[in-house]
Amino acid sequence: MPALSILVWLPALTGLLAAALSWRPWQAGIPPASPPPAWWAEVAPAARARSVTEPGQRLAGRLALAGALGALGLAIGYIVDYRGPSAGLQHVTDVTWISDLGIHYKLAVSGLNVFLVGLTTLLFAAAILAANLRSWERPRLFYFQFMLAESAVLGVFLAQDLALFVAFFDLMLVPFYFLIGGWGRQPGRVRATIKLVIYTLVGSLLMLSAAVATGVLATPHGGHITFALSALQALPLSRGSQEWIFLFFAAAFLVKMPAFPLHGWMPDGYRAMPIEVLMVFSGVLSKVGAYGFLAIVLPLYPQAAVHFQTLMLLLALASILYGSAVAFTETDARLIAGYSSIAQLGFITLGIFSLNPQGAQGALLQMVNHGLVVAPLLFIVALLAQRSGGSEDVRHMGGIAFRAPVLASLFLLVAFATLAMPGSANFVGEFLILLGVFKTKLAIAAVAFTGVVMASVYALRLLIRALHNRVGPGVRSREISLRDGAVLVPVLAVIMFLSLYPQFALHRSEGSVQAALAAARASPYRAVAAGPSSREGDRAIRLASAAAGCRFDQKGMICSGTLGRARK
Amino acid sequence: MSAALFFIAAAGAIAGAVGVVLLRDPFYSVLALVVHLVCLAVLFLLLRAEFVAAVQVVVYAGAVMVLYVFVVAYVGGEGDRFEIGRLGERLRGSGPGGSRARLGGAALGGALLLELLIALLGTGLKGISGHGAGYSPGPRTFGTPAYIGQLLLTRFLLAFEVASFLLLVAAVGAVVLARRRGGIDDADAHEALAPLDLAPPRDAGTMAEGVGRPLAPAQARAEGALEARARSARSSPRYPLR
Amino acid sequence: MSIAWYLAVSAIVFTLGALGVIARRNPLVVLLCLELMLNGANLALIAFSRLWGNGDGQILALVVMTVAACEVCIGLGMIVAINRRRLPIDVDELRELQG
Amino acid sequence: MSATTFAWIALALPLLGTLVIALGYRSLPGRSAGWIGTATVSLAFAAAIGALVSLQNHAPAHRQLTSTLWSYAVTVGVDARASILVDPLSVFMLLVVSGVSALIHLYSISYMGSDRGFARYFSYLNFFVFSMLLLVLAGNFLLLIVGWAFVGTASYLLISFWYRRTTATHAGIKAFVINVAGDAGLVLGTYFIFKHTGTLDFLRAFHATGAGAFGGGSDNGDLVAGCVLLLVGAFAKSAQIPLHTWLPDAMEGPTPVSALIHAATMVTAGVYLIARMHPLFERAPAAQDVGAVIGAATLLVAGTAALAQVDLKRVIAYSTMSQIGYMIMGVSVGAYAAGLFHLMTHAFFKALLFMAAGSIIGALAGAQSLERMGGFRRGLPFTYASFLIGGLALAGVPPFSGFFSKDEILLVTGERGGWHWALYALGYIGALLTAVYTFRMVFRAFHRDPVPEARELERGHLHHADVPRNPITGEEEDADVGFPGPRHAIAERAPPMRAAMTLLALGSIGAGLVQIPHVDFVVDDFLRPSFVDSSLYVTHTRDWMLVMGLALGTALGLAGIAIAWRVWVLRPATAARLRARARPLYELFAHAWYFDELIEALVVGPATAAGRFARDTFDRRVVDEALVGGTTALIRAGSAAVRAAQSGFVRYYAALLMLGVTGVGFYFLLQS
Repeated sequence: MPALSILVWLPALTGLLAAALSWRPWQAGIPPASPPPAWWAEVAPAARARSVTEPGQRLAGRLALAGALGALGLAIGYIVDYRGPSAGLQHVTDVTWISDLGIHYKLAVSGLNVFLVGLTTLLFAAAILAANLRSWERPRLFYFQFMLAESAVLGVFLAQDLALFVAFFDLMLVPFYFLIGGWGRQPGRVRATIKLVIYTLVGSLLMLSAAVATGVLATPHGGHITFALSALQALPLSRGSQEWIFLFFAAAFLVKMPAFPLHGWMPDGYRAMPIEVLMVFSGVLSKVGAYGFLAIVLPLYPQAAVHFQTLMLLLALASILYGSAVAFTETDARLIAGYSSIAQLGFITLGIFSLNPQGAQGALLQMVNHGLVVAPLLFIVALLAQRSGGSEDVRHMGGIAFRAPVLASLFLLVAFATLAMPGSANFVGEFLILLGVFKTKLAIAAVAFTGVVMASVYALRLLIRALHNRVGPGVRSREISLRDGAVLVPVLAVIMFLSLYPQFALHRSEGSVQAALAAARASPYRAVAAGPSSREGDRAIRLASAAAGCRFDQKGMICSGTLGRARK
Repeated sequence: MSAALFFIAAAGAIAGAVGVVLLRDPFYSVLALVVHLVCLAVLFLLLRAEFVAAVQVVVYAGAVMVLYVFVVAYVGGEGDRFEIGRLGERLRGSGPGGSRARLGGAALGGALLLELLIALLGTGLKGISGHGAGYSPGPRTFGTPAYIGQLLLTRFLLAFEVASFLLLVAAVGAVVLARRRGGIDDADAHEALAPLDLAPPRDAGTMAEGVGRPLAPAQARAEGALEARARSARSSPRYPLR
Repeated sequence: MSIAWYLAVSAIVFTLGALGVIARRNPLVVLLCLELMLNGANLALIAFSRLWGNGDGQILALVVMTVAACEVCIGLGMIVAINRRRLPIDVDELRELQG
Repeated sequence: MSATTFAWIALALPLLGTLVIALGYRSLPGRSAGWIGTATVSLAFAAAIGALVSLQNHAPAHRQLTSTLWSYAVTVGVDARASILVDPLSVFMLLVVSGVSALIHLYSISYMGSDRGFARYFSYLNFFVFSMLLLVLAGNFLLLIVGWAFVGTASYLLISFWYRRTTATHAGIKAFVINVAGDAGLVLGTYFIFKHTGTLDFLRAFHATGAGAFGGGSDNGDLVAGCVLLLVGAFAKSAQIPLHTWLPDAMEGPTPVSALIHAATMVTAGVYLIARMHPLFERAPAAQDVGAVIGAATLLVAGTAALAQVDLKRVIAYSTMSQIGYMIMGVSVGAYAAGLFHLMTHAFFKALLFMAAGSIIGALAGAQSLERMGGFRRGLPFTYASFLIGGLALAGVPPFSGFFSKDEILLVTGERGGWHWALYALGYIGALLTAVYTFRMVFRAFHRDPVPEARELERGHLHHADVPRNPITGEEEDADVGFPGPRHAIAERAPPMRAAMTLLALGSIGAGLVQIPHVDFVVDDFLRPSFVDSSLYVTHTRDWMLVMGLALGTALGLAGIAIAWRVWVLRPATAARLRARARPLYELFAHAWYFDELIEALVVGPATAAGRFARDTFDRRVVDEALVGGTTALIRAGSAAVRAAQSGFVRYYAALLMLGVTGVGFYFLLQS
């Protein structure tokens, strides 16, 4: 397989190429051939007409699509090439980037990220295909930003160096800032963009400081500072610093997810984004947070993870219940999808912080599944809006199924996958997650099940309100077009495949997941988490930590030797 | 002898500086600066910096100041009083002149002066109270043009060249900025200045203009009209010599 | 006379120039005050070069003069341009960047 | 071929049918979709027979065969494979399900013939058969859950088949959500069992349980919890109290669907589940008692409710509930063979009843209310005959099938002794009620003086409504949806319907004869290999109890018929008089003991309110204004402060510069 850098930068370069080649300064500003129908403006303000008229529009779109498909091909190659449940990194690219700071440009494929990379490339390809079906203002800039976003996301997933991870994490924000602010739906796209940026930026800055602190604090006296994850895992921090660093990272990731109560940017953001952007944003970017927890936080700050386990579990539970409850009464189809993904990501967080293999496995599988499900769901919402007079409010829909059986069936499949219907891969994910939580904290698992039930309510409610019942006033139902089908069907095919054979993903990720959890499970504080009573727990800690060469003082546990070094 | 000379020159330099800062009229400020520069040159001489002193007189007091004189004569600008209080007033919008701001400004200046004095005089340098390094007069000794020239063309060749290039750039920049048409000029400026371009006053650019000799009536009218328009935009009248 | 006296003078001149920069509104005068500050610095340079019996300070003084000359050129050129645009000759009025 | 191969084939055929019909929904001409569906299911039935035969070739000790196709989710200690378990129990269910399904497919070809969603209907129906077979064949918990949820989905799709009816979509979502709640219980119960046995595979889990995974003694806490949670799943699926409220509403679906899913097969899945899990339940007697009590309660509540309903299909639905109550009670007290035997006979006669009811509804152009029926005896002779057969079987009159199966359940219950005598008594009270409400239907629909439609039918003209109406709300149907369509089907005029009903009628009459006390024990002997490890699998009973049971059953059945005759034929005024006298009791029955209202008030209302609060109040006030508003306000204030510095006064900047220089200098002076 070629080097990973090709996969990471291919999209951005093709985007640039597309922008350059499709530059037609001499024929700018040709008016659209046919004026769009009135409702189209509401569906897609940035789009001028269905027919592509903008000079260079088609070329830019096609080139971007070619780039996305190329990346998809590479990603599939990596998935196929990925060997077995071994925990190790594969296809490592390691170049020293900033030697004085010990920052490496290190990319690698592991069981944790290989499927997320596949998901990213797939959804971006689908979204760019969908974008190709419309005509955009300033198409060259649009497609360039879009592809840049893909590169950034791939970089985040593949980065094996903490500093590099942070860099890509912040790079992600840039193109989306422009995509939402520049092509979003009026009104309120500016407000939404500002909200989104403020939220994410605060998180990113916290994370940046935490990352720097990690590198600095972990450097042994006289040793050379490093940010490579593999190296940092060998140098655990003292418990005190682990805890605040953990909280900073958690803030950044929870905002990105989003998780209750840090989801304030979500409603406006979802309303404002163009549907193509929203597909990848909700499908992929929300996973970055969860992936960060699994790949960065658990290995590097195991004691803090154990210490805050209950807190995180409760937060996740709150997200599940809150998201479900709101999706339960929401009438804007987009926001139903949005709040449902809050609930879904709550499940994922739940699985990760159950801190046992089943939960983490399920969480990883569920990340992929949710991405695969929510993107088509949002696209279908757009299709429904086209048929219901441009409104995405379920109260204006209804009765669409009769003239559009194929669309209805596709929606049916997606809806049932969304509510984690047994037989779908989503169910396998939730099954494993809840099994993990069940083993850790029975009560939380029991409560989480109400989330499962409510999911069926809001998913079916959306389905019925849109497709069934009496025909809505403004509804002009028609069958799904082949081009729209081309966007949906590949994603659905992948959903089907994973539903029939989830083992495909589980088998490959097993080793890495267990490796990611190993530190947290080995942490002496596990004793508290599992200990029958606090006092016995303490004794267990002292024994375990004594074994690990650690001692206690008021600052918490100070380790030396194998586990870590004492810090004054 | 040198002490007396120093005190005279120092008094002159400081007086000149005070004049620059305090005098309302830009033209007088320029003249005060000339005085200041000359006195400074004397101080340089006392410090055995003959060449620098010469340059000071020739380049500064000579060329640069003449440039000033011309620009002041051409542009003028209203004379404003030295008034720190106005600053605060400006900042607050146009409130009553703030004595607090005045006080603050004065305090600031005082603090700066004090610091400089402490910093310069309070340095642990022993020689500071002495007359400096030994000095033996000679053809190419310390401070003579030969000495400076040698330094400039050997050790400081780069600095020398860079400085010359800087001058070139500055000259070009000045030309670009100050030229009549294009760049920053706007349309109405063009047609406003059209009469001047087509029919410059007979003695435009000669000293006579600067001396402000009464012009021919026709031109007086033409220029009067121009003045009227100019005054509307530029708040100060064209500066006449007294 | 001991070097200290010269230094004192340079300090006074510099401070006067600084105050002038703050207090005057006519850009021409502001430029003059800048000259004052530069000259104060020059005096200090030359005094120190005398102190060490070393010419570097004088060279630096010369360079400073050059810079001063350039600054005067540009400054005056801008004032003329401003005047050509019929803008008020007053640093307080010239507040917005796009005139 | 081995039994497992046959089982896989039986599983694959309906799925194949689903796909073919679904993909070819445009190109399939006429009614070919229906014929394809019927063919695939019939072939599945044939395959089931093949499985039966090849299973009987094994020695009784080796009649538990498993077969795995691929590993579904085998990771980190979880072992979920796509594996089936073929043993007498699953083959028994396989036969019943595929057999009844085939007949109902056949029936539907005529009944749904004029519906616009013909192809869709049959793809759904085939999908249901596939799911049901998956459920009964599943070899591990995960696959069981999958099948469990699939049948729920198929049921949802078919309940809201006429999706333009708001009542239908409401009923559908209600059924689905309650079933998902059941699934949740099932999953949670699975967790409890997995926690101790460490495997999802049935046989391994049972073996581990036998080996003492839950400790030596019985009633281990986790085991009881797990079994009770499994029961929750069973109750939701089998419409037992308190998760039964969806079943009456589910009658919104087409009548054949009610016959297949909501009478014959799906709702009996709970019975199958308890029977399948008997090794677990027998170690958790507490859970068994819960099942028995709930079953008994359900059969009473449903029986009483059935007395007061006026909607024909709802009456049959409540009767289904009460019959399943019998089965649940039976398998919970260890009467496995009897419970499954009753499951089979009930499948026959209840499907028959529904088909006959469908025929009447067709004759009335979609009306389902008993008020509008009467005197169809001559108009619909064949329907009348089959309805009567079904009714007699249901009422437990010898020698019809229901008589044997029901009495055997009660017999074994009585044999357990102790407080089970109470259940025994309740069961017989239920039997009386059953006879009464069954023949209330018969007499009100077929006897008394004929309604106009019946008269027309006697003159050979089938009535058609001028405009289709929703039988529940009476609002006009929107014409897009086929039903009731241009023409209705009645058994008398549709050969396929008649064929299906005839076969079922034969079943309802004869099925009881396969197991007659002291004569033959076909079902017992066939199922025994599945229950070798069961300590409760009793077949021998004391004769005096046997005799008493048979006598009691016959007497009560006949008595019930007599009461019905007296009340609804001899003195039709009696019913009204009774209603007037016991108004509160009647209301209680008519509202089915107010369970709907209770659930609405306790669950749905609060959930909706919470959602509203979260969306309208919390999200807007706290999250949006407090958090977001606070942040933005902070940023704004900061930027405003910075902007104020950018006044544009050059002199001001100079002053600041000086200030800075002075400050720095000051710092260094302090340092020195």
